Amino acid sequence: MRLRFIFGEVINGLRRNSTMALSVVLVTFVSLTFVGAASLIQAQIGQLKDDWYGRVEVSIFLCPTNSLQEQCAQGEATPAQEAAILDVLENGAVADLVETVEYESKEEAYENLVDRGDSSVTDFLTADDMQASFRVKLTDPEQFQVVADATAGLVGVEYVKDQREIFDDLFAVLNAATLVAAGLAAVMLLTAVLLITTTVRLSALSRKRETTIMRMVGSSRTLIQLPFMLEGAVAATAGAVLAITGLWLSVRYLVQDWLGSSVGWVDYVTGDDVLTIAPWLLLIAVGLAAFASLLTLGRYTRA
Amino acid sequence: MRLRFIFGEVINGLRRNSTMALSVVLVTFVSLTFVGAASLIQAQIGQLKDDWYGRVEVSIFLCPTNSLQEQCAQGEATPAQEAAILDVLENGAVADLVETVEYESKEEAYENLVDRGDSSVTDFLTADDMQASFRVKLTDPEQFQVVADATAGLVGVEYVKDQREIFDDLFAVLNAATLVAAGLAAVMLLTAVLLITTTVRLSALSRKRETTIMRMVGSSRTLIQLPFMLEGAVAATAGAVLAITGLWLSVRYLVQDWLGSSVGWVDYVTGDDVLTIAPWLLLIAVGLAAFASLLTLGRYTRA
Amino acid sequence: MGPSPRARMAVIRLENVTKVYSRGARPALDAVDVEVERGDFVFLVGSSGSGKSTFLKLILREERPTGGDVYVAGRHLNRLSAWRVPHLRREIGAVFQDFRLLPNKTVYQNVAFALQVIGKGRREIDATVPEMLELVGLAGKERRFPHELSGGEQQRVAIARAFVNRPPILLCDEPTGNLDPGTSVGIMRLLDRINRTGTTVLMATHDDEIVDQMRKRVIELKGGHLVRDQDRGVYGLERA
Amino acid sequence: MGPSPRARMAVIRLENVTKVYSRGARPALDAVDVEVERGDFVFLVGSSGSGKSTFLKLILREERPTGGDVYVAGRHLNRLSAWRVPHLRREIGAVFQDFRLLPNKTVYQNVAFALQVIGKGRREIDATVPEMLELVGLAGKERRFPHELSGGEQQRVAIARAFVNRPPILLCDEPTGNLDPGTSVGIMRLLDRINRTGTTVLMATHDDEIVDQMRKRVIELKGGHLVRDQDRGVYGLERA
Ligand SMILES: Nc1ncnc2c1ncn2[C@@H]1O[C@H](COP(=O)(O)OP(=O)(O)OP(=O)(O)O)[C@@H](O)[C@H]1O
Ligand SMILES: Nc1ncnc2c1ncn2[C@@H]1O[C@H](COP(=O)(O)OP(=O)(O)OP(=O)(O)O)[C@@H](O)[C@H]1O
Ligand SMILES: [Mg+2]
Ligand SMILES: [Mg+2]
Repeated sequence: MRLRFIFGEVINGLRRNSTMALSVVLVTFVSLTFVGAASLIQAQIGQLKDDWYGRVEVSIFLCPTNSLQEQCAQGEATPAQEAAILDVLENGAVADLVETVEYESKEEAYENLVDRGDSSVTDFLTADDMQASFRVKLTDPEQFQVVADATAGLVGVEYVKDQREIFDDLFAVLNAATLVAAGLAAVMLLTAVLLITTTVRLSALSRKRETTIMRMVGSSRTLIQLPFMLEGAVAATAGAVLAITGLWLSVRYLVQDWLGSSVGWVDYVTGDDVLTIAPWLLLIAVGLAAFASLLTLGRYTRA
Repeated sequence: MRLRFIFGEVINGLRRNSTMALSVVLVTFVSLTFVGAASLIQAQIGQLKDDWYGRVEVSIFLCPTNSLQEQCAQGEATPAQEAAILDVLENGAVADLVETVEYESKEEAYENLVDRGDSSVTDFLTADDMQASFRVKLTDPEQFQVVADATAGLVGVEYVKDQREIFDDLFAVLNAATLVAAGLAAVMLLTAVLLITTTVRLSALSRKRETTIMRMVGSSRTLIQLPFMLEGAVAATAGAVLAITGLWLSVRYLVQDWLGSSVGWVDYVTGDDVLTIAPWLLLIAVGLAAFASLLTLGRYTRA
Repeated sequence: MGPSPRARMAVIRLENVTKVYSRGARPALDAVDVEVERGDFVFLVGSSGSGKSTFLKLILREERPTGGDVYVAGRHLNRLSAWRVPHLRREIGAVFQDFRLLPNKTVYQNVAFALQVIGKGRREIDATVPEMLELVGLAGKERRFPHELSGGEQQRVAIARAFVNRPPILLCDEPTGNLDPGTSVGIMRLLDRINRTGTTVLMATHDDEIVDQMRKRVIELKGGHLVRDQDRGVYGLERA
Repeated sequence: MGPSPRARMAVIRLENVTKVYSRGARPALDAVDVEVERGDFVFLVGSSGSGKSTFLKLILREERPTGGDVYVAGRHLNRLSAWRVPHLRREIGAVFQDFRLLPNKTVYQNVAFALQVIGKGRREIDATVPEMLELVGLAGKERRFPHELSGGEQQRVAIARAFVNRPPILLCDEPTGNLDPGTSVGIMRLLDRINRTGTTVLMATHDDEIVDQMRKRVIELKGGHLVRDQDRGVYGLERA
């Protein structure tokens, strides 16, 4: 009886204030989409870091035949020089920072290049144009500078390169995108609170007659106030569900299918990542509604 | 007298409905930011096309010394072959599609490469590793395929390349971004209309007593309705001004300074582009408000 | 049947007026013929729902008749275009049971408001308003707010606002409905004084004592029908 | 001074009650002492702003006294916590001048609403509501909407709604204020019948005729002061 009454009141309220309810749904939808997008971008960054930082290495490029660099004036690195460099990596001061060392010969470098299949380069390069290198995997990728300092000066080393650098620009762009999304999310969340507040207030005003009668005949405070609180919560939840659906579809079709088909070598966030943040988005929606209702109700429906 | 009255009523109305007014400002702000972003991205695309398409050419690469391609089995293109190709371009069936033809020798190609300053390649390449090419500028860049068909089969041509291809991915991403921004803009504009509608309605309800008296004593319809219409318009305009400011700051600091310092070779949109679309954004805001007011006013303030 | 000489003098004339609010519902007014001459004081009586407020709304052109013709102050309201309605309303003052004052304006401001919104200048307002407050007996209370006044005083403010523009017609819809008998008498004296200045007063009321005391023209409605139109009448026929 | 024997029987008791709405304003009620016994019928009279509605609001605990103590149905309202107020209200029926019916509910639904929202089951509702509509004389009009009723009938619905839960106290704030004299008499007969079932009735009114006819206890307020408490009294002392 009471449940049916409350439920009926919620439906009535939403119908009577349909404009505001729809506004709340749309604004919550957009704001939570931004919240979700921001956290998905962060998840993507985390995933890329895990993935790439685990794979990437410090490359110590050895002097090639015809280098123009000063430190390679004596020509190609000799096997003795290579052994000395390897010794520093495996037994020197930095030995405990080094996890594995791999040697990549000129021929292997050329094959890798061919494998990447960029014909415009391989057409006129041969193995002899390439240079040998040590590929060093570090126990802690952040310690790159220590290893670089210890090896860059050695005889036979042309230059030392941290592959992580190439990601820094991408991460910077993604972090900027996160900031923009989070900023828009904040503005929209504020708007959502304002709107839910107004919706509850409007709903209270438009049902003033009912609630006055309810107060007069001795209805409990819960029964009077619950419909209003639920109204905001229902609208906000609808917005959250829309946001989750939108994010899931975007990830599925925009990111995985479309981006995945053009830039295939990246491990993208998946629908599962969206489902992981979904409960949080719902929680934010309900939390917003509860907060806004509390802000308003006391003033508009006295017990 | 009347002006002061109307102005006072608008201020009063906005203060009384400050929550809704603020919501309208914020939602208009966000929606017009998206509208602006979408059109700025399109402006950026247009600018890049103008800029790059004007500069880029069809490149007819001639056979180099040691090509692996079948049609270059006889070795480097001879001057006679080059002359024949040039003849096709300048006097053949495609002659009227061709604006200019420039010949780039191996040496010039190498210099260009050096000029671009990517030391990791120039370190081990010489002029002899490069290949000569004809750089053809077309009267209409879209006619690439006709020119390609006419020249690709000629003796001494290794391959024909349309430089525009390299931009296609970027433009696809930018177009996708435009679509997303436009979609969000549409949702938010709808929300803005709903909110302005509600604001006008609320304002009309909260001033019902005033307007009833005004009707009774014979105040003109304009004087009764104008304050409501202006209220929506003022809030929407405030949102538009915020959006314009936000876009201008973003272009100035995010795009020009930050992006410009990392990827400097692109000609970015400027603050002036923002100022160009500013009147349109203001117009949209005022139009929205007028539309929403008309939707509502008739019903809530009878004459 | 041509207009009688009296009809030409009438400041308010309803000819065979019918008003049906919603299709199928009983008419709120049914074929009512009434003429009110300039300077008349008319009571409109009848039980709840008999159509008194509807009668007044038709004159104010708040509602439009479903059938018949309404003439007010020389205008044929059926043909009056919406944008000319404000001009009609400036010829009519209206007073209601619930006062309808603006709670955040003082007595002075409430009365001045009615002049401001029809575009009168400050000088004219400053000349007219104190005079009108004097007339209704509120001199000295200009700066009070409505909640600082008794009900009778609030109704005096409402009357001052309705009459400040000196309209030839004053419509009152149960102006004493919220007032106790003593206060009501004061309000009736004021309306009588206004009527003596030549203003036509039309007053809907339930208050039998007042009607019986004043002995003015009484028009009685019953379920939308005009059942009595009596000069120097009383509230209920049974006591006449 | 200990409570007299009468005080122990009182269903409503105000002891030295003062109510000031806003700091500095004149008190709406000033040191009022009143006792109402179970089964009493009391008129509360006084001019507009004299504090009648405030008196009733204090009993309903819609307002809280600034000073003094209010006891209703054995409860000390000053100490009643907010969440117990609904229980107090179930002991009091309230009727107002403006009926306050829900326009989109039928007569039956309007009365049933009062039971629904205090958690009564469908069976109890179906048993009680028709009986109550019979009592107030609305049998056969269950399915009408408020706008299809006369003012008197609407007030009967409001009384049915206030009384459907059979509260021991019925508060009426100018219940006949919007009704014509004939209709008012009917409403008074109904209230009298309800009073005879043992229900305490407290009614604020301006209607001197009714008060003079009924000859019940009259409490008169003047500017917040209790100036008269008279058994079998009349409206104005000057006519007593
Ligand atoms: N806006 C409206 N829409 C529909 N019906 C209406 C409207 N206004 C009045 N009515 C109906 O028209 C009839 C006459 O109403 P009216 O208000 O004119 O009566 P009244 O004599 O003023 O009554 P009261 O003494 O209660 O003020 C009633 O049946 C009422 O229900
Ligand atoms: N909510 C309120 N806030 C401030 N002042 C109030 C409030 N309610 C009533 N008052 C003031 O308290 C005083 C008594 O008001 P109350 O409504 O009790 O009078 P009343 O006898 O019911 O008058 P009426 O016959 O007009 O209904 C008045 O001066 C009124 O202005
Ligand atoms: Mg009426
Ligand atoms: Mg009162």
